[in-house]
Amino acid sequence: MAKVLMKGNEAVGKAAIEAGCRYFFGYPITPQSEVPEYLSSELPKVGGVFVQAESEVAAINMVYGAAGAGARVLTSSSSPGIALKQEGIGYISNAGLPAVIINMMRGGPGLGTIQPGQADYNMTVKGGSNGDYHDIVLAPASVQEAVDMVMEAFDLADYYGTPVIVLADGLIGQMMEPVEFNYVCKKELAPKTWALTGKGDGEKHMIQNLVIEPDECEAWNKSHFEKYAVIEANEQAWEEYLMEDAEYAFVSYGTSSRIVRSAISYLREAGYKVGMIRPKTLWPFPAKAFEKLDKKIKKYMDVEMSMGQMVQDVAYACNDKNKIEFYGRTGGVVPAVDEIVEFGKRVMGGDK
Amino acid sequence: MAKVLMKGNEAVGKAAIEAGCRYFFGYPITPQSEVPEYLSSELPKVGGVFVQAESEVAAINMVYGAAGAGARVLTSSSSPGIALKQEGIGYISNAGLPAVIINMMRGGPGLGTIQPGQADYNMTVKGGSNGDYHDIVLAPASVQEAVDMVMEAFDLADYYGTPVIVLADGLIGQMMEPVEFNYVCKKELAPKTWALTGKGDGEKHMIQNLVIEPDECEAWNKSHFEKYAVIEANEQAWEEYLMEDAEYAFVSYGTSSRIVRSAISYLREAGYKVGMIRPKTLWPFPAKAFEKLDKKIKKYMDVEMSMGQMVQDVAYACNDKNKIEFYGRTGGVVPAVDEIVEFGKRVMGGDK
Amino acid sequence: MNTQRICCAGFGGQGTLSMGKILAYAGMLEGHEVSWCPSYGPEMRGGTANCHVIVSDEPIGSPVVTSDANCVIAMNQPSLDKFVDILGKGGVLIVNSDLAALKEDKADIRVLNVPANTMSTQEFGGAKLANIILLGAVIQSINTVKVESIDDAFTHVFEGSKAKFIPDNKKAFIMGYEFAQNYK
Amino acid sequence: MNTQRICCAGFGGQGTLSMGKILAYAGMLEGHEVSWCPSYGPEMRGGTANCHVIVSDEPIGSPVVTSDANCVIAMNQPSLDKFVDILGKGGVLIVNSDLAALKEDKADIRVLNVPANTMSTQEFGGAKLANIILLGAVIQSINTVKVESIDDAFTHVFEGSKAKFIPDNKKAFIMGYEFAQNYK
Amino acid sequence: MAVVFQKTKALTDVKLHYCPGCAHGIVHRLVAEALEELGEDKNAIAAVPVGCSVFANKYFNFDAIQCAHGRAPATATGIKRVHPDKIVLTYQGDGDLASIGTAEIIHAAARGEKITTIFINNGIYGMTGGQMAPTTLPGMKATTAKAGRDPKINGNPIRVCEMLSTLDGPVYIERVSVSTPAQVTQAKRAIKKALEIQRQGLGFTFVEVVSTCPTNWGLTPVKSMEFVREKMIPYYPLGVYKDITAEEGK
Amino acid sequence: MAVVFQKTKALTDVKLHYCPGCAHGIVHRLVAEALEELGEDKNAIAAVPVGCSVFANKYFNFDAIQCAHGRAPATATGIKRVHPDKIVLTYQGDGDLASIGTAEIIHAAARGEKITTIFINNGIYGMTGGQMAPTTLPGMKATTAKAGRDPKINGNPIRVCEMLSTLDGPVYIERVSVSTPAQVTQAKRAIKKALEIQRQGLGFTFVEVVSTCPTNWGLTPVKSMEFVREKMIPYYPLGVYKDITAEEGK
Amino acid sequence: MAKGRVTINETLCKGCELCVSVCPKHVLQLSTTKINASGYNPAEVVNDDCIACTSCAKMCPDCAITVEKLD
Amino acid sequence: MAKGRVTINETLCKGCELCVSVCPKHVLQLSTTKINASGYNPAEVVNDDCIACTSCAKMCPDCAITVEKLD
Ligand SMILES: Cc1ncc(C[n+]2csc(CCOP(=O)(O)OP(=O)(O)O)c2C)c(N)n1
Ligand SMILES: Cc1ncc(C[n+]2csc(CCOP(=O)(O)OP(=O)(O)O)c2C)c(N)n1
Ligand code: SF4
Ligand code: SF4
Ligand code: SF4
Ligand code: SF4
Ligand code: SF4
Ligand code: SF4
Ligand SMILES: [Mg+2]
Ligand SMILES: [Mg+2]
Repeated sequence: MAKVLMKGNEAVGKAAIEAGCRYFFGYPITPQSEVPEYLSSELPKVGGVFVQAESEVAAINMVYGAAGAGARVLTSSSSPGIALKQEGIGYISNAGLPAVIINMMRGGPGLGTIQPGQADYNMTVKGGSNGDYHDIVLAPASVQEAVDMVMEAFDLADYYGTPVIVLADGLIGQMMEPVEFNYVCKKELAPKTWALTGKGDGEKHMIQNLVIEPDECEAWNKSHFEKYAVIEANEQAWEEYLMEDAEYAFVSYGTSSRIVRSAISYLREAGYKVGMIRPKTLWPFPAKAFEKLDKKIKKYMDVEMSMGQMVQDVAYACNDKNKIEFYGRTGGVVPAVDEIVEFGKRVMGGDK
Repeated sequence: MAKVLMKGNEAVGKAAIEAGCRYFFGYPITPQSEVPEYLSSELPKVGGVFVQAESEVAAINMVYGAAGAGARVLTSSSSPGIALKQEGIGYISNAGLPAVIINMMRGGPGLGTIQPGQADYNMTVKGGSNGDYHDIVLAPASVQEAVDMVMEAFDLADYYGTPVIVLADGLIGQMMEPVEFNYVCKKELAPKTWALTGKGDGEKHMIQNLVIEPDECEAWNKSHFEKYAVIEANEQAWEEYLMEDAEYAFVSYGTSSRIVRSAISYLREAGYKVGMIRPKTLWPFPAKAFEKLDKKIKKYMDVEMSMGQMVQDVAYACNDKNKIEFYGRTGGVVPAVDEIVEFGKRVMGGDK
Repeated sequence: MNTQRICCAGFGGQGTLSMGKILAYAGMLEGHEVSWCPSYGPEMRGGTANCHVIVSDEPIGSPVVTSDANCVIAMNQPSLDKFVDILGKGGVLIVNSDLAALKEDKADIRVLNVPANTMSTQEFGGAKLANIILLGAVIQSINTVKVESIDDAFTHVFEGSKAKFIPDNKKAFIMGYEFAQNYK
Repeated sequence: MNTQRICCAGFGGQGTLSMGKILAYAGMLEGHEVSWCPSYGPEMRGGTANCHVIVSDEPIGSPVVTSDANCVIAMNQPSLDKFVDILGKGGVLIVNSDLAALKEDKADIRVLNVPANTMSTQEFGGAKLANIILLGAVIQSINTVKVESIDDAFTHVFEGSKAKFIPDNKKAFIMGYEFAQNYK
Repeated sequence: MAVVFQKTKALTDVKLHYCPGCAHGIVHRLVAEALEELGEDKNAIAAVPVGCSVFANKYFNFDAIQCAHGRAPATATGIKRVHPDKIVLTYQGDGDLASIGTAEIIHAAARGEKITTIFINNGIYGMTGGQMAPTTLPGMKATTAKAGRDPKINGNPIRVCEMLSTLDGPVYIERVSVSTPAQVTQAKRAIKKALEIQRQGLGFTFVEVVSTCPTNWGLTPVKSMEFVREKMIPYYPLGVYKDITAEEGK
Repeated sequence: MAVVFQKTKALTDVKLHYCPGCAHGIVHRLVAEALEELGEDKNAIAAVPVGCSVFANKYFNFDAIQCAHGRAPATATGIKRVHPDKIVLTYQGDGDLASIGTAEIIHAAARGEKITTIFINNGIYGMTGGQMAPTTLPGMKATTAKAGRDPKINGNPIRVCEMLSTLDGPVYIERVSVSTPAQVTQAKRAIKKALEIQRQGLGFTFVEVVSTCPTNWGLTPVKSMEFVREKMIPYYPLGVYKDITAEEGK
Repeated sequence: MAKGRVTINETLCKGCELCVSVCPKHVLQLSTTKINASGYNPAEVVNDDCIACTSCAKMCPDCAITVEKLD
Repeated sequence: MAKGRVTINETLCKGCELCVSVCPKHVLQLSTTKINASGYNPAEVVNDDCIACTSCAKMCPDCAITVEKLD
């Protein structure tokens, strides 16, 4: 399939279709509205269904129903809209249903701004809903990666029985890059024998959310955490960029990692032995990347479009908060390459 | 004022009234429904207003309005209801408005169970809404402390211009203990000159949430974080229980800290030099308590009614994740004293 | 006074929660630390209802009694079965013998079988005050609060228009107390 | 080819975004790495609209051009004022001279004043193709993509019923290209 | 000798947890019987609410999902879109449907989702202990309106059938009750008709059942049924509010 | 020589960011003029929505708060309860009010909150770029219904005045438009009346303005006004839907 | 008039009395002696006037009643 | 008929033509020559038949019109 130049928002819509998703429930919000717009015309062409829900709350609960009915299902939104979906995301997580949720983040908090941001890390990675749970969180840094991750998200969701959140931002949603769509499922997926399909001549199926007896509820929780342990063991993903000889490492994901990448080329030119660990999964956080490198690295330079929401995860991974320096822009500001270069020099000093 | 025996839920309602709160907007949910029930009859007696909102979403947005209008205002709910309020909490945080939110946590995730839990730590302390923000989080361990903290919460909210969340659980809401109400405001509170009151002959007032220009939005965010830095410096609160000679420290808050307290008396009897750091503020997390003790303590034993949501904060505070052992029950199970004694012995071994 | 850990359990409607509340109130009036901790939940409707009361001279840790209880009051069979094992050494089991009976002997505990329903019905024309009769037996059997403090507690718990219930409650309480005094 | 960082800016409706898109498309067709990154937001409605295009032979880092730009196309005055400073050494400023002018001389850059509105209006009866005229000037002035690739890009961007726009676009492109060739 | 009434097989054998005399049990049975009679219990999927009927999933002997409070119509939408050939229904209380779930029911109705909603109006929040519902009658006591609902203070009740009837999406709306055997018969007829219309794919169908909550009303079950007849029904008149099948018939 | 029309002082001098010919500007002016004429601009507090009018707080020369999408009626409730003597109004678009905010407007109305809602029905999501609104007409194009709204696929439009009129809480409901000078005059009269009723503390008042979105309709402002008259108003008939002051007068 | 027979499942019965209240033939009463495992006094048949009208069964929220028609 | 005068604030005007479309006396036109700072062709007065009916001002979304009555 030849590459096409596509807007991130449309590309993720197409990626969903290529991955076999036929159901989308969502509500408009800048900077992701092209996702529902695109799918409103493209899904019907492949026999799929697009429903513009009355709200994000309704949308996520439609997703809950469609996921329970056994379908591959997508919703997307941007920061405040995702905040509204938290209760519903908790329900889907609790029920152990597969669903894919795209968040094209914008600056916050509250209504904030419509410019790109990365300040929904906590809400997404730590969990913005009640109770003990995790969702898999994928963080693409390009339109192609967004496409690939959306496709993978459906497989991970089905494989593990859990929501998968693709955490991108307005920039990735709005920019165009060449993309190609090569969906290959790498997981062996079991048939969804648990789904709501009408019992026919078989056993009836139930999807529960209230587990009123604490012992049962705890057992239910524990079973989730057994699943999470497997995910933590198997699904950590990250990119190491120029890390072979690096003495300093940037840590950055998504859009900000691209600025860092540019900055690194300037810094390398200036003789700094610096690379980057770019988490591609935010949950599970790629702790393995840090375990491997731990001793070698003098400082981790965390760069985010937030006030430092990932810092604790980096600190936990490298087990030394004093090794971390942070540079962040917030409220929709995308840092410029120069700033990062300067930040790097400040941290690394004459230490080349 | 003589002590009275009161249910936690009613006591926090009375505490709010004593602290001058005259507005409550909320929606029923077990195990906190006695809060609205109590206030529905008591507020009108003091000229206050109780509104049963159509939902938690409406309730938190009513709070936004009343807070913007300059009032002391309360809402309360329990876990899934608080999940629904996340967008609204983000708005109030962004606008820098004072409001008090009580969460009588239950087991989760999703609808979960109605039994007590502590698994909303992440949603509350890390932030379940979009964007960069913090709310002050107070964690009472008794009905009296819940009363005192609710009162203090109004002062902190007004003083700093931020939502304050009182994070208790169903047990504290449902149990009765003797309480007294002695409201004394320890902060010097400025008049709310910014409030919406009709401009009269003065300047008009605006409460904004969309700060469309990223630079302005970032400046706005930064101003919040300056405030947060002051809060972190001044408002960390914790209790040290038998820590003078302790070589091991439990870390536990709220209801689980009470179980730990009982366990400690058994363990002390058995000769273990063990105490407890009990965070009373969860944000700001009482890092100072750990800085002080750091070297002395061999292990921190974190006990929660969750799968370990506080662990990262403890690790960050003591800067060594390997020093932490965790014991948790989840899904509405309250651990028994015996279990904690056993856990303590397992960690401390023969190490008395 | 050593810390007293008491568990009152029965069907919803049998008054286990208010029995516990009066006990806690009396403890508070004597200046002790007290806690009253109910079970709550959907099982309360028509199902079981129980509460844990702790009276102590030290700040109370766990308000839930899961072991080392001094006293369990079982107003029906399921409650007896569920809670008998949390009694500590020397603990007292007070049984509403009209509706429950200890099936297997248990070492290290004392058992008081009180036909509270019958007693209440005979005296008051209904089982309504069985809980208070049992409370009387509790106060006689373990070392918690004084009888006068229970009387005080009645006046606090039955305020205003409810004051009319006090005489019968006092009477029921004495019935239970005396029953226990004369037990075996 | 060195990494080319291009910024197209103007009023909403002047076609800055599609100018950038054609350029990016051409880059892609030549097998380069490309990115096209628009500004978006409420200011787009009646306000300014700009996009950043990067064409490179290495994976593209920042898709936003905030410095070291090779080329800035300013279709109106506010855009010129806003973006001229991101040009790097030796960068080219292409000005729609009907609506904008560089006020102060700037060292180390080359300036091309193209009366694109006038040219478009004269040839096509409206300012609609000013953007493509400027694109012609861009391609002539910096080392990005081949003219044929732009032609190719036209056939991809104007598909189906839009194919009828190709001839005029090609013509406009050549006009700009030749104007730049003969400049000064 | 013939059995003329026995428990439908479309209910499981799980014992209902409802309070004695609670009408939820009656309506559960009617839904199940209607589905069984239509031969659709094997094709049915229920979206059950948060409210006393949160465990309806255990009682219905067909597929079911426990929904978030108020969102059953959205969840049912998700299910129906995936399985347009199944019978999808929501079963919701008045707090669930007429308070927190107002937007979801109105929009499911406006979209003309081909689902059936059974709306149990007992004028109170049963599960959480008797708080005021949007349908609590003026003067009726609730734990958040202890002196009885005063519309001046507590706002006015909402009549859901009337409100939904202003929309173009619904094709059948009827209000019934179950306070007498005759009403039970009519209620079943309405539920069956609604499900039948769904089967034909005609659009959104809605049956409101004026119901009881003896526990939180503080009345015996028998008195509760009287209350329904004397107070609830005058405020919530029974009858057909919309029926395009009848209109088309004309 | 007398000035017979000039800009009201109840608007600030901040330039409106609306597209050319967008009727939001007209309605802003009417609200401001009505308040000024009532002498209530100094007492007024506006709850503004998320939608194109999100910056109305900058334009209104009186106190204002930017609300969460759809929740202005809740936020206004909070304000009004604290300041019962102030004039509190919400200004909301059709996405805001009739979609995500459905529950909030219905319950503010049912409670009889003593606030005034100005509802701008332009049949589209303006701010986010022309997606379908609950009030988009059948056949009308939207970016999420590119072939035009098909009620079979996209559901049916909601008529908000009609729906709210089934409730007991509202005391005054009128639908107006601003597509001609005469309609503008009538619209102002309605807005003023609603605010006046609020001042008297009688209850919830609601004015729907059938409005335009030239940009997303893809029509010139003048053609947009024609579209309002030819297509929108027949579907959304103008007039008084509820007026207890009139009823009481009878 | 048809002759009928009702059977009460005492385990399921919660003693709500709804059946009692609607029986046209006063066939049913709550037991004053029996208490079932859940603590309720179940309904019982007190005469054999049953006409198999099924009114009682229609009202029973707990599906505790079976009705037979004797022919 | 009253004689009137309208004044257009050209900075505020967005050239929407609503005023033009409603003026009964065809007093207003969009300028074909002027462009304001925001890039719009503002409305301008093309004759002096104004009767101060205020229709134009009522329709102006941008409060760009002032109307005076000449007496
Ligand atoms: C988001 C959320 N809010 C509140 C609750 C608590 N809650 C459970 S059931 C219920 C109301 C039930 O009333 P209704 O819908 O009338 O059903 P009924 O019990 O009367 O049948 C409420 C408020 C919840 N579970 N989730
Ligand atoms: C929770 C949330 N969801 C979605 C949005 C995005 N959003 C902003 S305005 C809007 C719709 C605006 O349409 P309408 O209310 O009709 O107002 P108009 O712009 O047409 O005046 C939407 C969906 C948001 N800001 N917040
Ligand atoms: S609380 Fe009310 S609605 Fe719930 S089961 Fe009991 S009687 Fe029925
Ligand atoms: S997008 Fe539509 S509603 Fe918004 S300002 Fe422009 S014309 Fe008005
Ligand atoms: S079937 Fe009819 S007559 Fe027989 S017991 Fe039941 S109600 Fe009475
Ligand atoms: S109606 Fe059913 S549950 Fe009620 S008393 Fe009769 S048999 Fe028992
Ligand atoms: S006031 Fe009347 S006559 Fe004068 S310009 Fe305006 S519309 Fe025309
Ligand atoms: S109505 Fe106002 S903005 Fe529009 S053209 Fe006339 S003066 Fe200009
Ligand atoms: Mg109800
Ligand atoms: Mg609109």
